[in-house]
Amino acid sequence: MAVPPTYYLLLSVAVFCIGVAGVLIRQNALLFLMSVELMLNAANINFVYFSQFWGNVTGQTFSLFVIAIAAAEVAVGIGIVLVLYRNFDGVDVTQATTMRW
Amino acid sequence: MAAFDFAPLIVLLPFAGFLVAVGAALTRPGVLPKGGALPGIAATVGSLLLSAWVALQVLAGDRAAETVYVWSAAPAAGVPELVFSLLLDPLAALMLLVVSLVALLVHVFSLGYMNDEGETGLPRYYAGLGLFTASMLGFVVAGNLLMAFVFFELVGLCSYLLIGFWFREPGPPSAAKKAFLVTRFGDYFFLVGLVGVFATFGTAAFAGPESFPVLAEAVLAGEASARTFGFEARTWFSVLGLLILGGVLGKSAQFPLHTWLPDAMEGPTPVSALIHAATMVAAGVYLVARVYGFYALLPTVLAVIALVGGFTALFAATMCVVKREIKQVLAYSTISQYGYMMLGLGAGGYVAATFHLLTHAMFKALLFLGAGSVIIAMHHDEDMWNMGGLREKMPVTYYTFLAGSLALAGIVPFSGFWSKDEVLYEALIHGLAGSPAVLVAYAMGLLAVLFTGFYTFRMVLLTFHGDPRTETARDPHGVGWSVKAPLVVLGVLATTAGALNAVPVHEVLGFPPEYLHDWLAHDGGQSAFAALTSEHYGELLKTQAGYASAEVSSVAAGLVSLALALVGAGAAVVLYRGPDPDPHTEKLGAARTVLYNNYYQDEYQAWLAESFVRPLARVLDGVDQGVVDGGVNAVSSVSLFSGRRLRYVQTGVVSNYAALLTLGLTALVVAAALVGGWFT
Amino acid sequence: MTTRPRLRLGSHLLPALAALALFCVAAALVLTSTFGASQGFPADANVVASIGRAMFGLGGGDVPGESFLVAFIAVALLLDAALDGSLLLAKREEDGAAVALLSDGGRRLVGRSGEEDDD
Amino acid sequence: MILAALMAVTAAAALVTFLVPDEYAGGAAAAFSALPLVGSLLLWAGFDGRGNALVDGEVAFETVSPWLTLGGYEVSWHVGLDGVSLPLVVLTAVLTTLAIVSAWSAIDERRSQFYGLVLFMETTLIGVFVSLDFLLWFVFWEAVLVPMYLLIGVWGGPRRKYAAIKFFVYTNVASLAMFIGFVALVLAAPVQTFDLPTVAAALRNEQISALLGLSPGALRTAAFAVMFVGFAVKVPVVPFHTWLPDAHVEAPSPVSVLLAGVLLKMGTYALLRYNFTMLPETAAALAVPIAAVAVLSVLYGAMLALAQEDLKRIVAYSSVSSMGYVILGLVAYTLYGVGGATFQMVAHGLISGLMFMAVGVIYHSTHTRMVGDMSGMADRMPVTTGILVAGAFGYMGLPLMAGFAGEFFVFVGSFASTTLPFAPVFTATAMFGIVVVAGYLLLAMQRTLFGPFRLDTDYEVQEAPLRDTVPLAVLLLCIVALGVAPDLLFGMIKDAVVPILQGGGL
Repeated sequence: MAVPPTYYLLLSVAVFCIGVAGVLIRQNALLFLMSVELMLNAANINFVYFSQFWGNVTGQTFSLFVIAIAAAEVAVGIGIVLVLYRNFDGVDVTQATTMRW
Repeated sequence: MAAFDFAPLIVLLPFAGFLVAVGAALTRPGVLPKGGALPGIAATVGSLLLSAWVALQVLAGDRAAETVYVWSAAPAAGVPELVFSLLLDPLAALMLLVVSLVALLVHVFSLGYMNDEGETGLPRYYAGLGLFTASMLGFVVAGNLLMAFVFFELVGLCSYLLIGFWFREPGPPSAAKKAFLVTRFGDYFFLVGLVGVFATFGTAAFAGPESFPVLAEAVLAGEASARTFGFEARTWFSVLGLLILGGVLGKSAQFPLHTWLPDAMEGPTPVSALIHAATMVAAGVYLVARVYGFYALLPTVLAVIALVGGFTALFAATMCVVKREIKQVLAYSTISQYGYMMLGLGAGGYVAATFHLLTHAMFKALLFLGAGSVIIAMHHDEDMWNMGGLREKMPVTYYTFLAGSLALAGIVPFSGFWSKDEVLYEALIHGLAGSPAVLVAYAMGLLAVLFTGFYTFRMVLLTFHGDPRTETARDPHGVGWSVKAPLVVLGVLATTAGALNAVPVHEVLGFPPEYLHDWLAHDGGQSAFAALTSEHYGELLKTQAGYASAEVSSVAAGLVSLALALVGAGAAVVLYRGPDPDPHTEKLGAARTVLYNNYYQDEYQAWLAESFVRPLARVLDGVDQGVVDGGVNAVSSVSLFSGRRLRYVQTGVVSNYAALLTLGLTALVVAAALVGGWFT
Repeated sequence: MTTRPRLRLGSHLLPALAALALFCVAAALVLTSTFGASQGFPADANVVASIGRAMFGLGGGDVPGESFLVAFIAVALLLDAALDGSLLLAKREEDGAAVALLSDGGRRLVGRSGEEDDD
Repeated sequence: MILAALMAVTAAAALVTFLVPDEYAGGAAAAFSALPLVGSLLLWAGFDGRGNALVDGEVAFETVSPWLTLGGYEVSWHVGLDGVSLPLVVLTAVLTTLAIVSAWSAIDERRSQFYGLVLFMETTLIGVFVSLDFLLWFVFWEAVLVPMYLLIGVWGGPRRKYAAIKFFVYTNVASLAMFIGFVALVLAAPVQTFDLPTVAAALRNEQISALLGLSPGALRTAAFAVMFVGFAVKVPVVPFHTWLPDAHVEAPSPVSVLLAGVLLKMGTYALLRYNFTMLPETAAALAVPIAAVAVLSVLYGAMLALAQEDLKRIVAYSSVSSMGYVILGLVAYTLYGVGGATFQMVAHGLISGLMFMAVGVIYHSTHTRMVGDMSGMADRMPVTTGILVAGAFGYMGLPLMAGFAGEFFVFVGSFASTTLPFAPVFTATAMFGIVVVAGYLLLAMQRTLFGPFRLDTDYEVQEAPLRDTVPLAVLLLCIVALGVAPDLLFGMIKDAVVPILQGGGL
């Protein structure tokens, strides 16, 4: 008996919402990046499961791409964090408000 | 019809002179000898000769009313065509002669007044004179009201340019502005009237069966219809007549629009002689005479014309009494004399007014040119109290000036007597026969004769008699032939022109014939022009305006006015003779102050312009900037303000944006679910 | 000084309610949805080989899939660009040389927080 | 095709001018602008249209090719000329060339961009006047704003940003209103196209359906009102005029020439094409309020001009005044009224162009435009003064100059109007403007040009060079030529106006 789709989806939603909560609560840019990883992986769970569900490898292949893009995102993200630190003397995202108003 | 074929050249020759002078002004100075005077003189000689030829042709019985240029063609039926047309009839031919003759003489005189005095900008001066002559001649031959208005305005432009000739001084530009503005105010009414004539009759032609005076007559007789905008026909025509009269009052300097003319004396004296005495100012009166067939239908308007004329004649004459500057005396005297012409027209004396127009052009041009000669001699000092004793030094000027003065004062047998007398006679006979307004106007005109005699001889005595009162007057500057020749020509004409129409003499002796009456009375056998004759006008005055004639001897009436003129002149001689006359008018006290300040007419008009209109404009400007533009800026400031407040939504904190995104997504999903019924 | 994670409670946690709300909504959706039967992979299928074939667009894998060659190349380029971009961002502007994070030993960070304490 | 070629050549000239180095840009732009000028004069010479393009006329140089379909509504590239639009195309070409020549002195930075934008604007202006499809027309109508915004905002005076944004936003909001009004009419009318002649025929001759809860009659009235307001901003009609003085004061003189000379005419041209051609009954029903704002514009604009101290503001407000006559002529709905209004557009374009150009020449010498800062300029700049005086008299409506012809036609037409109640009263009141205009122009001339020479700025004043005075003289010649022979243009205008009036009136 296979695990019903609802379970996978609930897991994925939970992981995604934990990622969202991380973005909402924390102020550290590095933790932001980690939270974003969580959200991406929530998507990956869905991809992989539905790949199996439809009997098609497209979903799995796509999850590989997502991982690759997550790597790219982290690379750029860390670069931005670096600049953020340099310009605002910290990695607190709430400090970087120069461009408002 | 040979002469008539060349008639457009009468206008175009001086215009060519204008173009030559403009060209000279634009190239290097001195490119033309005499500063461009010679082309102007040649052109006016040509115009004069052609005018004479035209006059001969008219005398032979020819008349012409022909379209020379279609200004705006009619693309559909029932739409008026706007054309320029020539109307050559006795009145126009007479006026052509007068205008081209005076223009020629003034051109010649300018050689002495402007060239010999070393003025700069002479091409500009002669360009102005040329354009003026062309425009004035164009006005005279105009065959419809539109063309008349066109040239009416153009002579106003030339007047502006020539009054302001000495633009580097503060006075002339201001006077030029005032002259144009006041006449423009009159022209406004003229233009409304002109447009109204088009709207009412669909044409503005002067002559022919389709002309508007003829149509108006037919409408009043019930034989035709016109669009009268809900008014009774005669009422509406009277409104139109009064509107056109507005232009006349402005141009002919009649009360209350007379104030510009004395200021216009800031211009060069030959200009004053040509424009502000003999020709342009006559344009208004000429216009009334030109459409007399229209005015003769409207007794109310005629009464207004007569009253305005009589009042202006008296009113202006009183102001002359106290003036110090010779040109000011002549300016107010000009206003007064045009008042007589208006009186004559209003009283039904079409021929009389035309006659006075003719003689006045001669003697007033003469007086202005004489004054110009005196001014040259006095090194451009115009104050009569600085003159005196010039009689011996400049006899030609003295005798011609005296001839002009006698004509102005109305002393027999000089020309002014005959024409002024005839105007007053016409006013008397029509006034006595049941037209009280005309009678009142007559009384004012008669009283003005007394003043005229007085101020004329006061001027002559102060200028030429007695001992010289200043060094300049003891040793005046000499004048050349170019000054004297025009004076002599005009002097002869001012003395003799009365013979054209010596009505009292004719009444007593049956001789000489009343040339001018005959000239203006007949249509030369061409019935198309019957509506433009004084015979026809007399008919209209009787049947339409209800003018009757009382039986009064013209000799008796003439004697009354002659007696008054002599009394006035005699009073002046008594008061101002002797080597060193006293300034008697200063004894008048407060009355003199009022007179010297022109009844404060200038003051109230200047007050209207300076203290009413301009502050009103400033208030409106404030309203515009504050309220209208303020409203616009208020609308924009609403968006600016709300934008300034709303931007605080953008905190710049990533977490806030993320929270909003999350909440937004949640809300959207919930909304979509509720609408889509996913939870059922 | 040693630190260990502490759970800080307080109003800064309030935004998490939004995440919670999202979870509730999504969970409700998931729970109310119905799914068909899972197809699954064939029992003897070589899934990894199929993924590789799909990724390079070779075709013929045991499990059906689409060709991702273009996406693969695009992602490769993207990674390359991201790497270069991160390097560019990390560079110091003055000398153009890549320098390590906290090259000043974190002194400025410390100094800045010290200033804040004075406020 | 020839119109497309004309516009393509102008647009190409604009592009090339952008690339020309600054020092040659002026000459190149003048040479390029001669192409559309010659082209438009050739169009004039070869004009064979009859009647009105929107009312069953034979349209000259017509091209139609389908462009796209929007929700079942056909949009096409439909261009052509009739007696109303050709004079405005010629006016545009003439004024652009002269403005470019007059900019040689006035503009001394970013020249190639300046001239490029001017030529680009000429392209769009020609597009406005030749388009016979609503959406095509609207594209050009909006496109005109862009170069004008930049020309004011980049090369303008101290408050250029304020003026440019005010101009842009004000006219753009107005365009939006107008767009909504017209599209509503098209949706309600029994047509499936934005082709103007088709729409005009439907609106003039057929019933329209209700829309948005408005009955057909109410829809016509509402659309007319919204479109009138939209165009009134452009004209501008009091009380929507306040952007104009600001824009004129800040814009450099050559731009003012085009703004007053051509851009304002877009508003009255559109009023004629849309409101008064397509909705004549509604126009007649609303005649009294429209005539009232026209008279108000004339007198109020003139009074405001009297209060100004800045020469450019004087001319700007007098433009408001003069455009009031155009509105009066349109609402009179007679041959001389509508035709005279169209003629007055051209006449005012030339005369106000001349005035702004002459003020610019004086400003270039004195570096001030304030009336109180100078006097006696005639002493130092006689030729410029002479032309300025002539132009001012043209503005005052001196006979035998174009302004008089336009105003006189309008007055004759509006006095005799049967559409407009109390037409003589409105006309006579509006005509008083000719006195006020004489008042403020004569006063300003007396104070600045005449009297003893005085200048409160530290500049050496001498006669302007030929390259400044020749454009002035050319304009003056055009003004006099049109005043003496108005039928040069008025003939074709009358021909194009008659069909609109459905055989009515003077």
